[in-house]
Amino acid sequence: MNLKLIAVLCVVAAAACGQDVLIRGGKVIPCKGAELAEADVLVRNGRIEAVGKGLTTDGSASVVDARGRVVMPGFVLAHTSEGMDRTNEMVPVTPYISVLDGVDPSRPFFEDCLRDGHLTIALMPGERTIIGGTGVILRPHGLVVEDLLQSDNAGMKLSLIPSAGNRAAHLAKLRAALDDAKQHMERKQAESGATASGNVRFDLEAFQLDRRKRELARMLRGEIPAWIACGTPADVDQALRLVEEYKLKARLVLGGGTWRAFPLLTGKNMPVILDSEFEFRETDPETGEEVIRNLPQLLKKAGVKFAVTTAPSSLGRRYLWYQAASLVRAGLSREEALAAVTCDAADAIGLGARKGSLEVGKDADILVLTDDPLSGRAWVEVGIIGGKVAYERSKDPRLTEIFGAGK
Amino acid sequence: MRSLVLTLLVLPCLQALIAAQSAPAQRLLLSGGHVQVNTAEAPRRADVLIVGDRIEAVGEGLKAEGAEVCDVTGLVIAPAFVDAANLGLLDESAFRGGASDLAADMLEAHDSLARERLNRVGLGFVYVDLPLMNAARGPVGCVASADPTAANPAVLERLAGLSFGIGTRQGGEAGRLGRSGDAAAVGEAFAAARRYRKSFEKHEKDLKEFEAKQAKSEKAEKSEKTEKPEKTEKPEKPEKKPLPPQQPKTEEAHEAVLRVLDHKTPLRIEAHWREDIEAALDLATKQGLRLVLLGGGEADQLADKLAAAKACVVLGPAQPIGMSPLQAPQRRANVAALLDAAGVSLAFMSAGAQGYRYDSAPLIAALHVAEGLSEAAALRGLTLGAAEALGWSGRSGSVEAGRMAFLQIGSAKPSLSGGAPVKMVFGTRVVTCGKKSS
Amino acid sequence: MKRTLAVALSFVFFSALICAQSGTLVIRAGTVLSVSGESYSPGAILIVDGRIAAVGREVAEPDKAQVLNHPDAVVVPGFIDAGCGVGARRGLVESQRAVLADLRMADALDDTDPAVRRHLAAGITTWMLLPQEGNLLGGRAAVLSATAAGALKLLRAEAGLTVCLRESSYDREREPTSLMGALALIEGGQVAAFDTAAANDRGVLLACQSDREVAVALRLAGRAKGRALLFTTVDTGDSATAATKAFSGTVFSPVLPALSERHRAVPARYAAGGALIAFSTNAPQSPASTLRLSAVTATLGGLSQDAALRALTLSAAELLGVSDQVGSLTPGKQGDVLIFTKHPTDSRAQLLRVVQDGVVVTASAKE
Amino acid sequence: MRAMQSLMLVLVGTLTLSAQTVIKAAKAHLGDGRVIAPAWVSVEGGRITAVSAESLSGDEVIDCGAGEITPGFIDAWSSAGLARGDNENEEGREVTPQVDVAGLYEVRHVSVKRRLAQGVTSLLVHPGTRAVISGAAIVVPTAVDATAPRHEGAFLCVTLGLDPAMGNSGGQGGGFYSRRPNSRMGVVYDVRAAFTQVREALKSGQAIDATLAPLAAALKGTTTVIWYTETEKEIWTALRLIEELQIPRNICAGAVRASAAALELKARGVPVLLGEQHWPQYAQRRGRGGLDEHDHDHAGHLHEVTPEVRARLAALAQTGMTHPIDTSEEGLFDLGQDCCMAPGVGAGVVSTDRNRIPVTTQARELVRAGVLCAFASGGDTEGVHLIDYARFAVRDGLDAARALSMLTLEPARILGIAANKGSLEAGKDADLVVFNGDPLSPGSRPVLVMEEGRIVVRPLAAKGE
Repeated sequence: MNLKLIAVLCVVAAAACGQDVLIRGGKVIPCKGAELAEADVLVRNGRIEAVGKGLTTDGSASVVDARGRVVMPGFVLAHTSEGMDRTNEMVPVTPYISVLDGVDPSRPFFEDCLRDGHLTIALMPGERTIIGGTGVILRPHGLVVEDLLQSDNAGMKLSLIPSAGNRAAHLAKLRAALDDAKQHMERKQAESGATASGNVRFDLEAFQLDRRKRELARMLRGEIPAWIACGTPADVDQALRLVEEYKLKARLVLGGGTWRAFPLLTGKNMPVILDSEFEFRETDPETGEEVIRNLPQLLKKAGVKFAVTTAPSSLGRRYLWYQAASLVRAGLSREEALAAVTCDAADAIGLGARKGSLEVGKDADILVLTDDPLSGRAWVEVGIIGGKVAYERSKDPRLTEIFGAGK
Repeated sequence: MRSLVLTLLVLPCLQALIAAQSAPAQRLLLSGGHVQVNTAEAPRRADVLIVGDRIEAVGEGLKAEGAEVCDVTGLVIAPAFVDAANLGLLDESAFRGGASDLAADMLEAHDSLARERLNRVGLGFVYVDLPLMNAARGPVGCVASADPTAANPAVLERLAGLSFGIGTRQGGEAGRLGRSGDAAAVGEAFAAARRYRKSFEKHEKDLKEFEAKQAKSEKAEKSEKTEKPEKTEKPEKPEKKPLPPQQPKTEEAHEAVLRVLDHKTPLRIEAHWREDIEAALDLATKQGLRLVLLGGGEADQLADKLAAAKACVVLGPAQPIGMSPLQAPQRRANVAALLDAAGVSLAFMSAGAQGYRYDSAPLIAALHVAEGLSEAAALRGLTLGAAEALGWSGRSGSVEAGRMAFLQIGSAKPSLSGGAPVKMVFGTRVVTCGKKSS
Repeated sequence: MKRTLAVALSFVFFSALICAQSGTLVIRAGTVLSVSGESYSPGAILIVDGRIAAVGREVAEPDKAQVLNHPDAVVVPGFIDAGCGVGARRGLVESQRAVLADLRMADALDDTDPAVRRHLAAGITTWMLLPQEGNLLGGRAAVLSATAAGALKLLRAEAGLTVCLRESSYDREREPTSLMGALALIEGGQVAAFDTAAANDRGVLLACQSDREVAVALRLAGRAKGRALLFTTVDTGDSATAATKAFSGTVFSPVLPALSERHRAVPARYAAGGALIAFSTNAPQSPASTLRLSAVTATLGGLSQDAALRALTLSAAELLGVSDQVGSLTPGKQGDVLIFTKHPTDSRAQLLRVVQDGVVVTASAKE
Repeated sequence: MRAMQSLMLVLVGTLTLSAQTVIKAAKAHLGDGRVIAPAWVSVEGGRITAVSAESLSGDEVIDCGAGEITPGFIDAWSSAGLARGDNENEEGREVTPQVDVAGLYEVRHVSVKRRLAQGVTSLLVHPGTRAVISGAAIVVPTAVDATAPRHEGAFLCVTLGLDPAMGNSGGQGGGFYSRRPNSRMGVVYDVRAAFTQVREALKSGQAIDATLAPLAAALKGTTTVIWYTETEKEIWTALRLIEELQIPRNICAGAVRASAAALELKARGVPVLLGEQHWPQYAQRRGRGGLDEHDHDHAGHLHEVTPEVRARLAALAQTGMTHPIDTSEEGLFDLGQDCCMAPGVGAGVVSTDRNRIPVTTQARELVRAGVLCAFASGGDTEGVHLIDYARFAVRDGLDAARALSMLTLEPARILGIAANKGSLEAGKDADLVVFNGDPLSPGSRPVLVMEEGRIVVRPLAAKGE
């Protein structure tokens, strides 16, 4: 129980110093609405108070000078399994475990996320599983896991990619687990109805059983979303069938191989999160030549909004700004590319109301960049999380060591 | 039993719901062509009217209002070929181990290349089988159409049959594990299915009893309340409301076996050696079922018994490539000719044929002709024989009213020399062959 | 009743073999395809003492001659398998050294090998005996034919040195361990046997599997003065133009119907412009019927029927260097004749009879 | 039939052009640092005839609109075109100078087609790095069928470091060949032994065995020796061997930690080809034994405790939850300050493993030190675009013109093919790439690639193009 207590404590600590922050004079890219050449952003109590030209505050606000800089909302990393020592449990069906217990704040992944401007991270279990467990939404700044936490249950991770055995066996196990949870829910409803009056004997065994199935039951009731990983077009078919059959609130994490099933997603407004490689290479069986499928274009043609992920060990694909530039390279417009790493990504992980753009009332996760995000030369000058300055490049120990203080 | 039937209907129509996104036109008239009723007869001038997926009428000068007309003058309409066991429409994860039962769940979606290749050799629909994972009891096959325009594979029959294997288990240095216990395993599968049916029947009975008791106890409570409403009793421990009996879970594997026992789908047994074939025959006659024998290496030595039992033999290549312990020692290349001479009906399959692709059923039939089988018998095997092997005897294999509308339209009578048909007809959808898929 | 008929027929088969006496034989058929000359329909062939005496629309019929009449059959020369392991004592691969140039296949003949009879039954009357894969220089191939009595007859004792550039000949424990090493050794003059073989006219047989290996084979073929044969698979479609220029011919490993349309079309690409191609079964791993199946699949891939028949007969004979004795129905050549119901490259063609050295070897159930 | 929606870069057969072609674009980066805008390049007979800011006339004018022209990129150290796997390493002996990849290079190989689509028009292909002296490398175009490759310069590859020693059984092996190095010293010994044997033979006038001829050519200077040196330790060893064996022409290749040896390289005038990027992120971990980030253990980087952190610690203490400080002795540094282990809590003293600096950052230091250096893809077949190395170098502070020339003119000079490759100058080969924007901005991509006057890559008319 003390987890909740600590979380409350942190918020209280932050609000105590209810100091305003004014980011003045930068080129503002709100990601929703037009870009403003020289404008200010006022932040109060961790939320964006106002965005416009020539804002003034009473004396107590701390001012961030953004003249000649670019101000934009923090990048949103819509799906990753980094930052933990193992991405999956060995047992395929583990709905009761949570990523929260695997997060290791001291990993360089979080430090790099802060330095690269990935201010909201959806951390989910990996794909080598059938039901992987629940994920969390984190911020890359904080002392202990509770500081990093933004929402402790981002949803249940399912995978349709058959790692062991074939697809029918994989699906049979998945359906068995879902049906078992469904029957468990019906039995509990029937029991709770039956014992409306009179005392209830505490049944430890039932409690244990309940704890293992509670998250799955919450998913079946639609309280938490199901993140379904698909690797082939057939997996997308099965995912749509599962969503229909069990009435799930679902998000699809799509690998490149599913491009043939993109037209199926038209008009379903089901959040889609695309793998980090935007060019899917396959050999045409008839000609033997390698054919490159342009996944962003195919998704755009199917009218599907999507978010993108990163590949931490690759030279370029580990930065979300590089992924946005790659979307432009793939033929998308500047707005669509920036949206895919900010507001669309926030919608995809269910935080569209609070994150992803500089609008009044949203959380104050703001980046001050040295250059335009798509220019390829941008560094994060200042990173503001929840209205507080969390990162300053001038004080970044590693960069000053490598580039020297002058950079 | 009622609920059993209900679940059977829900799943296929769910499948059909997704498959029939673009509902094709309801009526189609193929006018101006010649029709070859079945592969034994010469083509004669006639039109074909198709409604839904069935042939409505075959005759001269048919007029059909509201039907889409497809002009096939100068072309010959013949029944489409059928492959009695095919692995081509499965997605690649199907070949990894795993306790999988249903081929219908393993079909490759969205990739029409395989189905286009089937069309190019005149194959209209195929029995999709899963490899026997070295066990006596195999997975549940399904019948799938080779219509490339269907968004995902159109499954014509979801539980289309169960393959058993007698003497097909391999292992050890001799390569063959013999057949002890195989026949028992098949018997056990039948017994389990019967127990499964009983459990449903028992549940039916319990439900009726429960409802009756429930109705009785409600009547008793109502009368009790009207007699003494004001007396406050000591709240004795409330008697737990009885829960309705829980319905047993439907298992499609048992459903498939039940369909075999109810003669809806044939009993398919793979056997190659003489003794294994005999064991299969005995099993079929004991259960009173018609046998469909797959493989049949030394079947020619039991040609008379097979003919007497009206069994159907599904043959692979005449000269199998690669050394496999399954090949029977006295296997003769002209096994097809000898079986045909004895009056056994034949069919052809490309499943498990090393060196042959999934669209090789017509080529395998042709190579049997090269070993002495008559061409008419080979063509019959690819149409009527295959229908028998799938348990569709009355429903396909020829161009007659009431039969399924799976037709191939070619410039001449279909021959096995590798000539591609011009068009394929799937119900009311006409597909031109030979175009390279995107 | 049916089974006894089958047993009786096989008895006839053995009897024909035993009393193979030299006599005269006349074959009349619907079509006679001589492959080298022109073809006749209807046509007839006269075979005297195991040699073809005359071919034409009609031939003189000596009085005591045995006559075969097949009014609607197609008669073609005996098939030639350009690469198999039939008729030899197997298991001669020695793994210590990669170079085994002095190993002669001619010394390992074994006519008790049952595969010989299976080859005859499938219409293959002549074949080249290749050493097993596994060594960079595997040894010297031989071309042999089966006599009517089932004995083996050496047509060419020395038919060229085999150089196997495939994956299977590299082993980490001996030199060379890679294709690069092999090329460096041979071009560096470190392999005397290759240089001597390249100098004489018996030629070099280069076995490859991928375009990279064909590129290396092209460089080695440049050094061989005599003939250079390429033994390859249908995966080397891209090197078709270069290979047909540099090599005197190409022998394909079995072309099976499992291949994609692109691979089935490769023999046709190699045969474009009249280059010589042939097929091989690499029996006993695959059955003897694979030879005709390869021709059928190649025609499905676009090769013309005549080019496919030529690849099974005359082209193969020219590549094996025995085109003076076998390969076509030309007077003076060995009396190897096959009688089919249809053109042999048609998948439905049934082999009615095989005549080897002028003697009817197989009798078919269907008269 | 579903319209195939894909930006498919069609490899147009070698489209032979009419006599004179002129390419017009918004800007042209000439390769030697100069930029002209607008730009016209006229090409005839496979060579560039004129480059100018004023319009040029020609039979066919290709207008690239807002596109920018750059010289064709040169990948100076790659194993593209050789099928991966053990086929590109000859392990029969450690010293196999006569091995030549020319016979094995396949221009149709998918790895070459990918490089061509990225704008790489010339490649240096080297044999594998399992042998000590692994053999000759070749420079080949990426679009022309190279069955008869043109060796613009002869190269001999020598591998230092642990690669040749990896997995050797140290002589007990049953094979006829038993002696193989299993340490760095053994590798250096083999190099020294081979070269000295040839030097003695040259001095005493004896005939040299044909297979050792490339070593003699290296000593005479007609062949350039490419030393595969991953870390700075290997670079120092290579420089010492060059000194000792007096080998006139040398290149260091595959260097991922060259900046540490920048001064020595400058002193000897040996050019460097930077290697494949292994550690892209800046946050490095000094774990136990210097293993890199993937070793999953916990000793980490440390931060000085700021007042704010101290307040947080106090708040936590009240809740009875102890703070997870790693007290294992290897993890701590005797800096005499309290420390806590959490990212981004505030400024702090940090210890970065000097030699783990990303390759793109080292380029800046090497350029400052005046070393001739270039980017190369190394063994990387994963397909990182060569231009991305230049883009990240610019982000790390290198100026744009120099970054682009590290893909064009610098590698040409290093490989000695600058006479007709590497820049847009009249008389040079017509190798050029047209981007649909600023080549160094990650949003742009190669739209057209011309190699020796032939347009070899032209995009399918993708929508909105």
